[in-house]
Amino acid sequence: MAFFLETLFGGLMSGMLYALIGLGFVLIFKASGVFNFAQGAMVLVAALAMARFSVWIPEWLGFESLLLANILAFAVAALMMFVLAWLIERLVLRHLVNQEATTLLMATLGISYFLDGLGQFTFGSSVYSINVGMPKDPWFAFESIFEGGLLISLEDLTAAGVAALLVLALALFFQFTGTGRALRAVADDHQAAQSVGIPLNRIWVIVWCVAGLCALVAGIIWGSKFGVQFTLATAALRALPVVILGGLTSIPGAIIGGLIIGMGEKLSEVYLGPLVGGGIEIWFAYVLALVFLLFRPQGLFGEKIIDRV
Amino acid sequence: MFYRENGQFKTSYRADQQIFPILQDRVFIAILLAVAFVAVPLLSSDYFLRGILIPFLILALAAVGLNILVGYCGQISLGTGAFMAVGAYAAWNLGVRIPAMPLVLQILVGGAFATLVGVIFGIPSLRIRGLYLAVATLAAQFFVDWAFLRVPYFTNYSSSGSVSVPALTAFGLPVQTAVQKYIFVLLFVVVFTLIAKNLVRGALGRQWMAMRDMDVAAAVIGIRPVYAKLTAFAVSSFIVGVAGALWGFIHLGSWEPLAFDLNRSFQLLFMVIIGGLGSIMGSFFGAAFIVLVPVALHSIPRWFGVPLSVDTVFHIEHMVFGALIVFFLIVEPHGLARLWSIAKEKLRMWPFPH
Amino acid sequence: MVDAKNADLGQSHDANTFPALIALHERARGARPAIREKDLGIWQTLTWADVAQQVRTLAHGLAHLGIAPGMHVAVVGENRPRLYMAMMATQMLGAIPVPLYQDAVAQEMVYVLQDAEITVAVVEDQEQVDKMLEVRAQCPALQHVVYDDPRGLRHYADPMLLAYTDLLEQGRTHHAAHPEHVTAAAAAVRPDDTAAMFYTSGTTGKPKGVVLTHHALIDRARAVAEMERLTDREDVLAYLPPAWIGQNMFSYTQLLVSGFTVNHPESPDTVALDMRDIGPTYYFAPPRVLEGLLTQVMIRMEDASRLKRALFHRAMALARRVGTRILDGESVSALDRLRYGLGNLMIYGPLRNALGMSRVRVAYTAGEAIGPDLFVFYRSIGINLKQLYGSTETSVFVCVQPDGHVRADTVGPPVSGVQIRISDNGEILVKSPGLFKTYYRNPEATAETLTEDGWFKTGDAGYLDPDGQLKIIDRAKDVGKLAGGELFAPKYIENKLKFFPFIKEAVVFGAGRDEVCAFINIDLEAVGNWAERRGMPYAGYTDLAAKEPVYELIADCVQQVNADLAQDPKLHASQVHRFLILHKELDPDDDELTRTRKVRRGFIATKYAVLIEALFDARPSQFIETEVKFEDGRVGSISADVRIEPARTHAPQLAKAA
Amino acid sequence: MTNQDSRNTRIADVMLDMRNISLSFGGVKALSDISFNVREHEIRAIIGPNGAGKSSMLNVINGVYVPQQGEIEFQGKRFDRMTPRRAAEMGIARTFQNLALFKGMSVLDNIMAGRTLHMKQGLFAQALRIGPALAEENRHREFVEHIVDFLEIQASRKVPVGRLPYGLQKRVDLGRALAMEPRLLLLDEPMAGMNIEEKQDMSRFILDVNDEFGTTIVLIEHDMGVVMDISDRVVVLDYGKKIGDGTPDEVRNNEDVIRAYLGVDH
Repeated sequence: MAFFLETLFGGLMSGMLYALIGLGFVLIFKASGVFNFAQGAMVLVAALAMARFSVWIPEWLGFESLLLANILAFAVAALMMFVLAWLIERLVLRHLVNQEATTLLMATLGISYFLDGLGQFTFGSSVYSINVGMPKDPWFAFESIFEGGLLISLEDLTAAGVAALLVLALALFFQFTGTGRALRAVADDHQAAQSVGIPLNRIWVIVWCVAGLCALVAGIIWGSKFGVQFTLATAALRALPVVILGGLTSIPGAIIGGLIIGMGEKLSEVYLGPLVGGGIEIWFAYVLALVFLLFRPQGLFGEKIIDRV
Repeated sequence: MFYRENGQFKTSYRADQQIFPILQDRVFIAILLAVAFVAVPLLSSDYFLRGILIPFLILALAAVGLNILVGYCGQISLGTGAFMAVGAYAAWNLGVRIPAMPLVLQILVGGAFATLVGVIFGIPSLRIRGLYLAVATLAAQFFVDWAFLRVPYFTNYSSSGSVSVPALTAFGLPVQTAVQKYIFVLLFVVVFTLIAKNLVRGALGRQWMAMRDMDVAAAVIGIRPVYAKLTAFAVSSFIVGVAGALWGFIHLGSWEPLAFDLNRSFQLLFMVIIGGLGSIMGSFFGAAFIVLVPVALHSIPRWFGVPLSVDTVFHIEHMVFGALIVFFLIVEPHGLARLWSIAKEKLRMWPFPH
Repeated sequence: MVDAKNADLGQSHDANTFPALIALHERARGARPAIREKDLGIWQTLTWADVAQQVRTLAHGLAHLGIAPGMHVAVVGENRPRLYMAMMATQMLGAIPVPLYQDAVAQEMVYVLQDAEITVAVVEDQEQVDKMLEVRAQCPALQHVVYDDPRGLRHYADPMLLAYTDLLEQGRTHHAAHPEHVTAAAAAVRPDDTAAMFYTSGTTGKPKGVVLTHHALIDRARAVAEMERLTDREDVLAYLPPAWIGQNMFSYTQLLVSGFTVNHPESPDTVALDMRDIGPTYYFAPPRVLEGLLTQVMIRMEDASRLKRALFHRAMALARRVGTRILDGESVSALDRLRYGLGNLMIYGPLRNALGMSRVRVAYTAGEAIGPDLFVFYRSIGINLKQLYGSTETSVFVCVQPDGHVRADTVGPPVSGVQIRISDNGEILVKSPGLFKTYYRNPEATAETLTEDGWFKTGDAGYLDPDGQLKIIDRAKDVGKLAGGELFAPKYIENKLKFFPFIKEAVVFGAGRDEVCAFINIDLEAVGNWAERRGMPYAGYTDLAAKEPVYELIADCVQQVNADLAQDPKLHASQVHRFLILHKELDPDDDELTRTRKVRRGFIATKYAVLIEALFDARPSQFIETEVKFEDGRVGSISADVRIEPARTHAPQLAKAA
Repeated sequence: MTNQDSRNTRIADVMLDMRNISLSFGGVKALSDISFNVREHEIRAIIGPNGAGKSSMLNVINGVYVPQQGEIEFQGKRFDRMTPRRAAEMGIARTFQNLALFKGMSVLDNIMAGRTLHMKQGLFAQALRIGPALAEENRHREFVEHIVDFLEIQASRKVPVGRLPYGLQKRVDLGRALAMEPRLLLLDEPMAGMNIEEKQDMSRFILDVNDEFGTTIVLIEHDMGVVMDISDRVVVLDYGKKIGDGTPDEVRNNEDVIRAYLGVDH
């Protein structure tokens, strides 16, 4: 029982991360109908930037403080992500308006390849570490209930906490700010939104920035946990089923989907994995999402698609 | 400019519908084949054959397969690598378990297995479209990667997890030297390209394209989406599977699942996009392009005496490809094939602009 | 080799009637294509065997409809294989096909149908059927209308209508009943029997039916076939109205004489495409068609990239310089030959291909005077375009330019077997085996044009120049004399003037005067562009016409014409001494031109009498006020002070015309 | 004997009967309880203001939409739901309001696609293009060429449809439908956005189809002139309800119709 709960918690933790990345997907898709395959690459680039700048900046400016280094690095990395977002909108999206979804998907594939290359070209391609002073030591909870207590990694807990906070913040932001409303308007109907004077391009830049931010945070958390390297990019791919499950257009869907996948993954890995030789969390999420798709093509919270003739 | 079409009139539908209706084109193709089958084996070095031509041919074949699915039927797939893997491992297992089975048959049956897997993962395409389908095929990719990594049966319990093929012979002839392998592959490529061409210009091809261009209208004129889509998946993954088997058997010789991972899928997708969606010839252009760019990136700096480290080249390569994909999607969605056909039209119209 | 052999067979002189020729080709080259038609997307081919077979059946059908030797059968429609075979079938019965223009309105057909006592008409489609039904009341003799294309006729219940296919059916039954009927009829046909009748729309009065015998048509076709060494491998594209003797000679008579292949386009609006497809080896086009093609070329080149245009114009300049000479086999420097070869690869070849003329071996133009530039363009890019002279009454071929002796201003020497005489009033008289027998039931007209001793009065004025080539000047009736008694041919001079793009219309006067003067209408578009390129502002025609530079421009054109005339042994006296540019455009609405834009000399002479006087009195200028009708019918008047400009003339130099 | 008389004599008994059809999208009623029938060989027009549910009606007939209520009887067979495939097999063809042509394909291929149901050769025969497959391909090519002839689009048979002018694309759309050898032909605004000559041509083609092949035709059209000229009976929809049904003249004098068109109380 205790073990089960531990796994469950572990799942929820990574679930929050998935939710975070999933959010990136959803926002971009809502706003521009782009299924942003480059999300993973963005995580990689962001993490790389964070990792390297947090080392380089102190060297350049010659100071010791880890905290300052991290803050500056974060700022620079965030800035970089924003610039990227702007460039992507400028150079790619605006030339592909009203293209078919699959075309856009392929475009983001291209972007993701480019970012992979760029990131490693500029920041190097070996394994780097990020140290944002996350508590590494485990913590035993509910010792009263289970003897020996539940082993919970504080790191995960904080990570989850941070993720949760960011998710919450974003959710609120899009619920209650003007930009949020504008975004939702755009999501509902491009032409209409434009006709009432909502600047599509600006909205796009914004959502890509936000997605970049999500990527950065996710990258930091992941990076500090497993170290920053190329595999991060593919790790992010695991967040895809999340949005499929949650429905491409639903923010809550992304969050809940994230949690479901997170838990499902861990549980399956622990309980099914051994039976079939392990390592199944890579595809389990996908198959889960896929099976789900067959019965509800628009996902948990997505709107039903009616094609008129 | 070189076209002289007067007097090339067609007196039968057969003549009118041949692949190359214009004499000058037929001549060109004839010369091309002659070069490929005679001149190249005589003149080119082992490195050129092993390092460039053979991979080019096999990948081109795979691209042809993928193009049928993506370019002609409009069903996006990110799982091509997986289907190649199935082809390769199936063929390999057949070889191991039924030693008597001749090479060509192994490869074909390998393709058949790929077909099977392809159709299974194609079934979702009946319910789901576009992006969702992409994810489904991605699932195929991950699942297959995992299966060949973690299910020891497929690798015949080899400790390293990698498999390798013995010295090959086909029809009693050795397929071992570079030239032999080249000819062997070339034959496959020519035959399957012809088959693919026949399909896309026939009734089935029209059904695929109809589904791609306007699925509602297609249904209204009596095209069964199930049939159209699944045949596309089947044919596509068969050809891809065969290519996979060739890749493993002829090009690599020994390999592990990594040889067919997600990047392979992307690489093929890029070939199809850059080469030209919905064009058999485009698949070859795309393959040539993707095979040659890394070579160029390696050698050009060396000529200028600034040798780059391997992974620098690798990163630049990524950037170049990424940028090119975006470029083509924006500027010429029909890829190199379209540029080619435009050039051809210009030559036919010459000296007139249109 | 084979070609040659077949060719000989094709020319073999024992077959002297059309039915005999059909039989001959069935024997000699039964498996070779006779008629191709682009139908249902491909070139459907009928071999000579097929044709002979179907024609016989069809003849039986016609016999069943009561067609007997000497009767007339009307054939109405575009170029369609079945209509051609209907003509053959008719001739096979010893009857006479009468092709009608498919674009004539019903009432225009009435006269012919009555005059030729048509009982059976073979027509193309619903359009023609409707015409026949419209006039049936006026043509009681008309009993059967056979149609080729059934589209839209489903609900026509009229018993007089009969589908071509049904006619074939009846033919089969008739054949079963009288197996020998057609073969016997065919055998009975004699060379001097009437083979076909073509109606010429006389400028005045009723059309006249020109009666031509098998011998006349076949003899002329053979003469030319031998002269041009036509084989049975030629391809001809039939795209002009078959009722016109020209098309009929090329795609019917010569088809049957030489046994080559005639190709029928898919539809009138695909002619250009089909021409590219087929690439005829033997081609015929009146100047207006060639003009149209050339304009097309120039327009399309306009959109080409600058570099391409430059290349094109350089190549064309070279071609003008050496192209024709190379074609005529004259000596050209090796360097030029090389450059021309290059041009041929880069421009001329592709151009011929685009025009569908890559394979043209012999091309003719005729019908009207052709502008030298136009003529030279085609020759210079290596198309062997030549002029010929003839008319319906002469079975077309009177004169044909032989290879190597081609000039823009003559129509070549007489074809073998033809004699030419110039009457004292300058009219061309022709005696030829190809002459028509008579105008159908019109002895007066016949008497007017055929002299007792068998000379045909062409009605054209002209002369044989020193090297024996015929030169057409004008319609005989328009030719006058100057006061000095020299020949004066206004149309000839006007044409020369009109060949300049800047000159739209020209009217020259001189009959009975001692010199020649001219009215000029500038071409508003051409001169307008010319003016704009010079940054010369102008307000409308009248203003532009009065501009000094424009006068210089035209003066130059005129003096070029004079230079030309000066070299002409007969016409050097007709050089234009003075001209003026009219202040208004000559206009059919003001009755100055006919609807077909022919100048009404008489009317203009009276309307602008003042100007004419001014011209001949050599005044510097003359005021005139003229009434004009506007489109909306209102009447206004233009007045202007028209300048009169002397033109440079040249001393006559009786060198050979170049 | 004019076409009109002959057509009237040829019009036979009911071929298609729509009974109490109701259709709605997520609560929005597109069609409410509509009944009407179509007789063999007739030209039947459906008219009505925009959003009256005309296109939805066609989509119900050939099974693109499934009505919540009502049943369809076609040639004696009753359905409560039709599928596009079944409709096609039973000889119902249709053209589309906003050109649903296969953009990437040539004119010929577009029309050839219409022959799908008649082409039987299997995958392998096609792959190797052996005898039977080739023969079939050519046979159907010939059939299609007859349509090309009929619609007078010979000049553009090999052009990608995307490059054709609008008017010609409409013809190709019709051609594709004709290739199915339909018994019932549904035309969704065949003349939308055409100039006068194009409209005249199209009307001629529609009448010719009806004459030459005896095809029954249901058409939606805005141009009243055309409708009144060529159709035998007209049904009028407004806001998903049927407000008129009868011969052109009857409809012309129907108050509800007049009101709907003059837009009173809407």
